[in-house]
Amino acid sequence: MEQQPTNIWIWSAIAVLWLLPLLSFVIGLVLWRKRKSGLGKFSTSLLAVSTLLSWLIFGINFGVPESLLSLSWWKVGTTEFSFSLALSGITQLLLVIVNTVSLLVHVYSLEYMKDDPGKNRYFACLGLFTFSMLGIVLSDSLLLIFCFWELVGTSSYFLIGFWYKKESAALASFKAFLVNRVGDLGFLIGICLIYAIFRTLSISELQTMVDAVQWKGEVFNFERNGELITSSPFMFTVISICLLGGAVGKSAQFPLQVWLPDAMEGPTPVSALIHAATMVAAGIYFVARVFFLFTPPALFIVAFIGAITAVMGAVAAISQYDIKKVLAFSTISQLGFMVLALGVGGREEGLFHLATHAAFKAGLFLAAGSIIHAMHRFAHETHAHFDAQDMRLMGGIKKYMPTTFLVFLLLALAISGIPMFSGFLSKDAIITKAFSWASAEGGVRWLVPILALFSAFLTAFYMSRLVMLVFFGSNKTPGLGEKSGLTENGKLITIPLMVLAGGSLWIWFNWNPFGQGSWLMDLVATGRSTISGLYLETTNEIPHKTIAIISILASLTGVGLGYVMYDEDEHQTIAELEETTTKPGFWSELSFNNWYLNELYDQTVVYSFNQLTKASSWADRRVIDPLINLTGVLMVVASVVVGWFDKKVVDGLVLLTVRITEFFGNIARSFQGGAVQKYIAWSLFFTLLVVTWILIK
Amino acid sequence: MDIGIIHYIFAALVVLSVLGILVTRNLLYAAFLLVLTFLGVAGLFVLAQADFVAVTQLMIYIGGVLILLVFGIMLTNRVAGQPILTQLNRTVLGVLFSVALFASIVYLTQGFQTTEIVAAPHAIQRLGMAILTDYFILFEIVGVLLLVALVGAATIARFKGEGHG
Amino acid sequence: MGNSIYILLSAFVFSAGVALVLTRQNVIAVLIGVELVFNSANINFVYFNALYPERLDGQFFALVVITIAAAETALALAIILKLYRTYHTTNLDEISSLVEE
Amino acid sequence: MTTFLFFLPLILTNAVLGIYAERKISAFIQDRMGPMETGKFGILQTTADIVKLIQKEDIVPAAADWKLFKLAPVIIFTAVFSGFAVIPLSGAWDGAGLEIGVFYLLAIISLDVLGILMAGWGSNSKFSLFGALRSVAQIISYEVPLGLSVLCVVMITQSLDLQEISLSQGLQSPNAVYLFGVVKSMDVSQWGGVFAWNIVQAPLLIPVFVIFFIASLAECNRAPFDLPEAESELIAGYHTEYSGFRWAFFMLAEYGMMMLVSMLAAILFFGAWNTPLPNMGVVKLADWTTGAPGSFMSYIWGVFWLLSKALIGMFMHMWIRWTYPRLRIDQLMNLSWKYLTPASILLLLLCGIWRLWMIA
Repeated sequence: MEQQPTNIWIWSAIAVLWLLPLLSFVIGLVLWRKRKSGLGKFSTSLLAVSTLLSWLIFGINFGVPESLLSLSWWKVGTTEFSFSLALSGITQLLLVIVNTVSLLVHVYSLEYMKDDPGKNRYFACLGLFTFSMLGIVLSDSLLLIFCFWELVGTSSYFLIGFWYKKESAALASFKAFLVNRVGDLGFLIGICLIYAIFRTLSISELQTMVDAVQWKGEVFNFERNGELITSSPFMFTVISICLLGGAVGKSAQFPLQVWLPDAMEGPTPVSALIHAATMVAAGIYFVARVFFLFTPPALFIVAFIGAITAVMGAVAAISQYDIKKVLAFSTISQLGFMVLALGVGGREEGLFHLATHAAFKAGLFLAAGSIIHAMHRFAHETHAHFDAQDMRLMGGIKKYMPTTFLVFLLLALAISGIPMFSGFLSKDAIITKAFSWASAEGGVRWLVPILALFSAFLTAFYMSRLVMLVFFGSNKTPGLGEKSGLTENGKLITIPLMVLAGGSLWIWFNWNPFGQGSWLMDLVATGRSTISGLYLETTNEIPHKTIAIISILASLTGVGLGYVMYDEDEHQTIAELEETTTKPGFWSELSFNNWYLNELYDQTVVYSFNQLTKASSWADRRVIDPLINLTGVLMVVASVVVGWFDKKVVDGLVLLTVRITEFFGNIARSFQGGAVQKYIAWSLFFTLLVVTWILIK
Repeated sequence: MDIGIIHYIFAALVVLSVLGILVTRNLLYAAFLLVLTFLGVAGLFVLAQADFVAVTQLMIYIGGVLILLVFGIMLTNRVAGQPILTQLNRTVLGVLFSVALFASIVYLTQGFQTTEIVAAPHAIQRLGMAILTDYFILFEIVGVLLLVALVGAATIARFKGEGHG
Repeated sequence: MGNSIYILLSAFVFSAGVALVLTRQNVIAVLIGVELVFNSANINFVYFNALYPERLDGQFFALVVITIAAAETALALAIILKLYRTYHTTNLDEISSLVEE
Repeated sequence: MTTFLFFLPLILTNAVLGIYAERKISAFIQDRMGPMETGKFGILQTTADIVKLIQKEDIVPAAADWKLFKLAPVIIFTAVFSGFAVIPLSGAWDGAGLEIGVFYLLAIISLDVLGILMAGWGSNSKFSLFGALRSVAQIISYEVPLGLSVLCVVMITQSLDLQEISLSQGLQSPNAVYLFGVVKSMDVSQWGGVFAWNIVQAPLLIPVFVIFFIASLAECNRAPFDLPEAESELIAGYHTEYSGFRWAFFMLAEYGMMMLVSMLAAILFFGAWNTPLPNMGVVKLADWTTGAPGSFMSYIWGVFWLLSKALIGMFMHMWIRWTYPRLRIDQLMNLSWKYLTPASILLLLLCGIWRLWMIA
């Protein structure tokens, strides 16, 4: 590969922007339990510097080919593992996204978490998260990525369980952590397999090897340290699937998406940062980084997983009443979209959607947080007790919180795929790619673009439902009069919202609001060869305009349907709300309960585990315990025998030795009884003996 | 006056006093008889042309060591009007050993060439010179030894509180 | 033939000292015996020095012995005092233990 | 031998006259008459006392160890008496001419400690024992500064022989004598007399003499160092149980001891048997008061000067006894170990330096 001369200024700037969040975390560790001292402003300013640096790098290094920084890390025998960082277009993009969203969330949190006693802990964890997320972004070594991968999971665990005194929050953090472990297992196996085959963990070196791979009909040939290695495509498929496992866990793809809705137990800014914009996107980012390893069969699986996830998430989002739950399922759906994009070969399209989604989904979460914050404040002021996140208790909020409404509306339009917004551009690009992929191969592959379209439609639908329920109609909040009540939040909350809403406009990505793709796609494109590219593949170009019209139609239909269906006010008292959680009906319940996935897992995985536990417990008690008891009894018998032998024979011998020693000891002792004169007498005696001997001689 | 007779007189003094020490069980008598022994030995030293050693013997043994011994006797025995006696132990053994020792030494040194003792002029001056030149190091070492012994003795004999009174 | 009177005397004093050391139970009596032994050595030193009047080694060594005897006595008596305070006796046969009983 | 024959009667006379002198001097100091009845001015008082003592019964306490008890006064007297053996009386009449006279004298003085111990133990009385122990401790302690101060003189004169020391302090001095030992230009060898005395030859010896004098007082158990026989505490110390003739021995020894240390002081510091009068020009006072060496007159002059000096020393002993109060035992020990001993060690060092720089 063309090794760019390492620019020392760029790399030191990266080191600074990377380590500043870590500094925030370290200071946070010191101030962990302090309630008064404000770590927040300090962390925020650190992150502002970090963000500024990331933008600078983005600007200065724009379009510069990938460069690498490799330091010796540790050695096992002759194998050296390097601490290598890579800086490429995709890295720069992610640096900007992560830093910017993190900065906005920090600013937002200054207001949102103002009264929380654990805010220092909160900001420290945010610092740790940002640091490890940047680590994932920057790392070139798979091992390093895995380390930061786990660190990100850890900080996510901390933040989901931030209000750890609440049982549901603690359980949600456990769940997120455990479900992620399942995916990470696959990731780890994948890393091991890669090392077994390629003898390296550096992504850039892997890419170089793949560049030189030769396709010999049934097998691959590639060069490894000068020797020619032959490998089957099946092996590569396995590796790809294993690596995908990590992404599936982290990015909440089918079938591991169950943890994400529960993760909404964390503070809303955390949901915006981690569970919408950055960490869950890490899976997408990672697959994009190692995309060149994926074989067509693997990509097929990826595409279907993405499609299924997109539809399942969208369906589940339709019937939720918790405003954050809707957004959580929406996130799952959008992540599915990205994975789908990757699966159909649209690496750039997926990353593009990642970028746009980061902006509008973070904005949506923060806006939802703004509403929840206001509801909370209102509940606190009126001493009322109600669920501040229940949409059925909202309505007509646009009157009270105009800024939030406006922002939310823009962002909702963006996610719904309405033209003039970023969401349309990225979604359109994905659907177009999916259609051309399907038309090239045909068959069951046609399901993928259709499911994508369907989920786009559903997205528009549930978003308009959300907007209708929350902002339009009459207000249903208990105790809310015309004069008193909900008020707009402070500038610290609204400014990040406005920034994100502004970032959701089309103009940043493509001059043409109906245009195809974005310059971002060119930025992240590598132009390097991939495994899947080795297969001769024909792509049918379906006219973009057709696809665009279809997708716009789908979105508009969704929006219209939502507007029509939820225009009517549903008046329900709190008592009625508590009785009915959802509307009756199969589809409704299926959607509300997220396809009963949790119950399915309870019935299958958890149940079988419990059964296994019971069985092993039974085996332990009935089989192993008697065996041990038997051994014990045998031991007792043996020890009695041995004891007799010991007492009679061994002790007898020892006693004999003792008696003999005692006998001689007594003799020896008589020479030295502490009587000094005896000593002198003895020495004299022997002197005389010597004298006598001399005399005789 | 024949020098030989004085020899025998001093020797007799030594022998008699030593016998007295051997016979008596009274510690104080033994100590005071020891004075006689030392005096006799000092006399013999004078006759052997060692004036300085003789006077040193008087000074240190009688003026120092013996006084210490008597002090020791007085401090380690309860004064109750009775004479301070020591018990005998292994008398036969001791006598046997020492007689054997005496006999063997006498036997072994038999035939030792004896020459006439001649007067040594300016012995003191020469001794003084020798001490500060030839034997200087030994002299210093002995001085240090004395100092250390004195400090050690003072430390050991010091009363330490009531516990060991 | 015969021995010099000095050597005989020295042997006699030495043997007497040894006899004292062996037979007396009182520590101070033993010490007296030790002094006798020292003195017998001194007799020899001085006598042999007298045979070689041009040399002074014997006299000097006699002086050293006397000095050392003084130091030894001082220390010995200090130790005896300590022993007496500890055991309340100066009988050597009763002082046979290294630990305080 | 002649020395012996001279000193025995001297000691006896000295004791008789000394006791009388002491009584008269104490009376004078205390502004009273003293003995007046026996003979003119009570001059026969001591004689009468001696007669009384000799007539007294020789009492030995029943519980006493009679051997030690009887032997003790003899030993003490013998020790003191044998000390006189090395005292030179004039240029031609030296004592037992030992090369190591001073050393011998010191050794002999320490011998009388034994007698004291015997007396104290043999009496089997607590007063005697305490007195003896105190006395011994005192004598041994003060032997250190005494010996060191004597060593100073020995260092200056380069001799242990008393006769040599005596000779070097007069007209017969083998070495040249300079004024105060410092002024090299003033050779006063021919002046003799007081200028040749050690204490003038080497003025450094003045503090040495002070130490010597204090230590000698203590050696004699004289006031203010008479703790061993402090009447108010110990009756009469180690000779509490003695009476009659044996007690007289102690008195004899005490006055003999005073005589001895006074003579020693005279020999070491004040020119021994040399005349104090110097030759001054044609007035040959020194020659006139010395006599030609070896002549009969030289014997007479020598004995005269030495005795005079010794008697002046004894007078000073008595004078001090009746002037100063008694020290406490701790003060006594402090004085010896903490002041006199370090001071004399320092002086010894200074004397060595003096000897190296001023005389050599």
